[in-house]
Amino acid sequence: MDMKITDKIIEKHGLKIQEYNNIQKLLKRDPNFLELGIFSAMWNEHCSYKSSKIHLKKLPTKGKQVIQGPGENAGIIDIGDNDAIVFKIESHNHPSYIEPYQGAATGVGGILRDVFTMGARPIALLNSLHFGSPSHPKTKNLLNGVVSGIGGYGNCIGIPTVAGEIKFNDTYNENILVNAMAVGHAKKDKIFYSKAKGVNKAVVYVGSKTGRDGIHGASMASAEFDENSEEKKPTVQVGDPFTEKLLLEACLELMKDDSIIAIQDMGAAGLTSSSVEMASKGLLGIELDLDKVPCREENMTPYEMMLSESQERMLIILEDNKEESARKIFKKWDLDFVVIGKTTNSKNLTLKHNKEVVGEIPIEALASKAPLYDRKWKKKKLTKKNIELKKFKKLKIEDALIKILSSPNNSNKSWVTKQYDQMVMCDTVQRSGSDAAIIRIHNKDKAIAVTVDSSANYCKSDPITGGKQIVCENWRNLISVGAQPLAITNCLNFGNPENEEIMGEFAECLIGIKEACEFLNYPVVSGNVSFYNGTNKKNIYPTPVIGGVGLINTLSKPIDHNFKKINSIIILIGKTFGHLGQSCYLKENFKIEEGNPPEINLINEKNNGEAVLNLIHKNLVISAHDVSEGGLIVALSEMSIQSKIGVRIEKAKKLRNLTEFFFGEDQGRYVLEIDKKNLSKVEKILKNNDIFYENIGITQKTFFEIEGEVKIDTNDLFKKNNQWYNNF
Amino acid sequence: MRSSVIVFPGSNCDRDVAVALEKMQFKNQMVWHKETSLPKSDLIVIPGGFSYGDYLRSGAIAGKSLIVEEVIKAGKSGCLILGICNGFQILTETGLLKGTLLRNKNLKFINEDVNIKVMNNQTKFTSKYNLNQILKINIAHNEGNYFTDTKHLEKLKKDNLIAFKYCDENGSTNDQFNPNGALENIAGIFNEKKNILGMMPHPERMIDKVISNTDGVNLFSSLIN
Amino acid sequence: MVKQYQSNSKKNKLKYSVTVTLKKNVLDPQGKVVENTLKGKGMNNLKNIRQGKYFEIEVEEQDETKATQTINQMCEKLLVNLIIEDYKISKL
Amino acid sequence: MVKQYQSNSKKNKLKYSVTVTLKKNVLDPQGKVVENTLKGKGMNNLKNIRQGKYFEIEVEEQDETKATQTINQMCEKLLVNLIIEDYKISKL
Ligand SMILES: Nc1ncnc2c1ncn2[C@@H]1O[C@H](COP(=O)(O)OP(=O)(O)O)[C@@H](O)[C@H]1O
Ligand SMILES: [Mg+2]
Repeated sequence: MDMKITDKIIEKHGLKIQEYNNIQKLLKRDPNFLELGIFSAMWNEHCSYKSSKIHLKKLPTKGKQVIQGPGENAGIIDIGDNDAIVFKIESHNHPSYIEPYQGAATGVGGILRDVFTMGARPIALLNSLHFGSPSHPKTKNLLNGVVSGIGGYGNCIGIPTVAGEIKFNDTYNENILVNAMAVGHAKKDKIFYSKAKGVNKAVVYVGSKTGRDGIHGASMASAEFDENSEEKKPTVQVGDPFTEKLLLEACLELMKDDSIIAIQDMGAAGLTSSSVEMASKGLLGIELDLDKVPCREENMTPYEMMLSESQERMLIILEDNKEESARKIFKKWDLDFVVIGKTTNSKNLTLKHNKEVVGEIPIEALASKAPLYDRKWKKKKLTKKNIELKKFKKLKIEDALIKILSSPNNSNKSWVTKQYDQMVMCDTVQRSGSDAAIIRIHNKDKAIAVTVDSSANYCKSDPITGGKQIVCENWRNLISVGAQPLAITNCLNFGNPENEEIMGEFAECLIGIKEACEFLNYPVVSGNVSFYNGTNKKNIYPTPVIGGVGLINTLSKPIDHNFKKINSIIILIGKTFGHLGQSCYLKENFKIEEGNPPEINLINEKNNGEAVLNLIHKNLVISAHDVSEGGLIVALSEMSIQSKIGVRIEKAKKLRNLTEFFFGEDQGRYVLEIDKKNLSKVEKILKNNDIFYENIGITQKTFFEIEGEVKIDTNDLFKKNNQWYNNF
Repeated sequence: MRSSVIVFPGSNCDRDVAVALEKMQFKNQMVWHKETSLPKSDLIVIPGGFSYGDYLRSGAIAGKSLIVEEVIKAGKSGCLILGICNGFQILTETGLLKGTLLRNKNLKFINEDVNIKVMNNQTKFTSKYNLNQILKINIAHNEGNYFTDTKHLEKLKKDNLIAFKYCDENGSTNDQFNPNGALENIAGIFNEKKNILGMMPHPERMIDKVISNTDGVNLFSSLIN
Repeated sequence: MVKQYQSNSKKNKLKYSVTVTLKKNVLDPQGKVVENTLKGKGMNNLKNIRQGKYFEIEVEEQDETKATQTINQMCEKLLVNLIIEDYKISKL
Repeated sequence: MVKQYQSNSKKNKLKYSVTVTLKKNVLDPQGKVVENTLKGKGMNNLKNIRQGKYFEIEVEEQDETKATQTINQMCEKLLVNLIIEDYKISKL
């Protein structure tokens, strides 16, 4: 009756023969086909973190502000007054490459469930998107599909999509990255976890019915693409944001009292991972009667039910005597609510079908005994090459600037962000387009700031510095809107971990992230790892994505990066050395990706950031912007473009190379717009704190001007910056 | 003044509009779609969102729900009804307002602040605005492309039943400033008796300076009188 | 036994398709964009596209007249916006 | 003369319908909600609804083989998402 398990079948399940032998040992017998499927789902990279765990453990995850670090569905931080912020980022790269609309949509749906399963009402969505070259034949279709999928889901469920990033690079031609982040608000004393407690408690299935979708999606997410990936197509899942909205409201309604012992969304590996996770955390067993699972198709097998990745489903362990009241709530929202099993003290996952036990596996074997690898890794060889400007033909500063501002990577993204509802819920203080979005806590005078960042080129050339840099840039983005950075989530998109160089990129990026997070007291509270990004042995650039959350305690005057008026003083905080290695200047103008990324000086980073925040809190800053890709001149023009207020920048006083000065990507810098009357106060504070700063010019009407070098009408800047997407 | 906000599965601007109503001193009640009678109300609001996922046609399934039968009765007997975005779509599905809202001409969801012009301020909804006043209001929809037959369009114009039109900063209504392709830039219309208003822009998103602006306030304050 | 039951149950079901199209004078923005996109892709012999909806409906009913009656009801009650749309029912 | 010309031009055009449906095991959220709504309205003999798309396409072409070829191309290039949908072309 049962299918014979051959080497081929084992391999098809993404398991190594050695791992299979391990399964036999743990079970003290051969698994049947169903059990094999369950092992394959739990032991794959996506669920077990077998290649990444030992590295992730080194990340700083604690702090006064941390309520829950990694290990739960999402991380939680304390923002005072019994308010907590719940957030996490997750990848949906492979599904989005196969079917961009549904892949991206279900990515959003999945990360939202991680947040509301903890008792939080989602209040913001963010995303980080990496596509191949704009001229690659697939890019346009992928971009269109992903953007409308993200919008389609978020808009329908009614949660504003407020920030993100979109980047293009050949390295993603065959493997795009779609990372979605969700942020929710909960009451600190009303948080829900996934740890089962007590024996004989009802295990309840709620939400949509189970279909044959995404069977083996989790293994797909852990497998490299090759020419045969077409074959994997039928595993695509379709999202239903409407049902998710009902599920969200029903869950939050049920969470008002204390009916729930544990709750867990069914994400990757659906019913399997959710039940195993709850039992494993509670050191209990769980027994499921699969005849009770609500199915969409006829004659679904236990294998299909256990491995289906149908969306919009949750598993709940209920307190005694709460079944009827809970059922009523789900009925009100037209959702399935079925008791499909109970907790046991057997410490086994026991599966029944047609009154027979069809599978029985020790929970331990699936969870804590899952494989764990300390994979070999190689240190990155850093280039010794310095960038010699002389090598390049002299480019006029004005031309180089225009080239950058009109490039796909630096063009205005409103073509994209217009497709997202950014205002629903009416608490969006700052929409996308600035350094970070700001979301008010409903009914309160405080807010959080959120942003996501990545720097694949930096990480590729020097993973440790790159790792540090993204954390710092993320931190800087929050500071620039006046928020105190609190904690991050991270999505680690890498190539094949079985390759020592790739594993080296991973290990070293994490070293960098760890160092920066520790120094800045900016702990990691949640995250996700996506390996095997690449095709046919061509791996993507290491692309860790950092999502940060900061707090704005009083919302009186939110600050953004648009210049506000003419005749203000422009101050540049931080030292400029003119570092052009791995710069946007070289990439966009000469297609050169050479040199090392700019150094990170964590001490300066911290001091400069704290000083800027201090100035903002004292109401001494009218607009602020961090200096990142493209250097000072790009930062300045971004401040001019929306406001259409120009600048007059004096030529650097000391003899400096202007190209290096204006396009260098030295870190730890900010541009501030200061009212003339406050200048002396500002300078005093900066001097007292030993902050290096320069007064570089003033704002003026109409023209974006650098003395003797550049003079462009701000309307033209705007046009150049806004044309690319519209012609795409 | 008492107001009722009808909540359908998939409504998602219900809380937003309730906040606005309460801020303007309405005594507001939320009414779940499965209810069969309406509380006494001077104003009924059908909020924005994606009722029933906007499946089939936006507003279609909600337009056939039980509570909407009550809304229709109330509307016919003169009760004030405001349909915003999905609410406008629902009102056209019920026939309380004529015409229909087709897909945006670019087939994309559009969220942005647009200028609209007050075309008639002699109504209960718009009396606090000046005629031709230009408001900056957020839109967020997939299907806001208003369409109706020529005969009805003539009637809308003749009887002054167009509430708002999309326009540029100076009030000129042209194709370039028509975000979704709506016929004659129409952003909102009244029924014949002018007790029912359907509009695509979201006035409830424009009541708070910290978030946006306060151009939506006068719509609610017109109603409270 | 089992077989007989199955064939019986099959007989009890009838399947129909319903196509819903926008009335002639109603603007079809979707169709227009699709048409332009295809023309942009070099499909020059394309004359005209109109987009509509399609439903496959199974009813538990033996009597065809009754079945089409039911389907007609579904169309008029919900599936079709008679002000702007026409529909056609066919047996599958 | 005029008549002849007209009939000629008519001959030059062919009209097809394309129905696009979701593949068998793919979730159809729309269909499901529509189905539940109709059942809620008392249509108890309704067994199942799946929703799809419908296109009416006119091409300027005399040769039927060529015409269906073109339409096939349109489907694969734009109208149909082959990963989750199937389609069928019929002559009208
Ligand atoms: N890069 C990372 N940094 C920190 N925590 C991580 C990282 N990757 C995964 N985690 C944590 O590991 C746990 C399992 O993650 P995941 O399998 O993605 O959860 P889920 O099943 O809810 O989608 C979560 O608590 C997550 O926050
Ligand atoms: Mg989860």
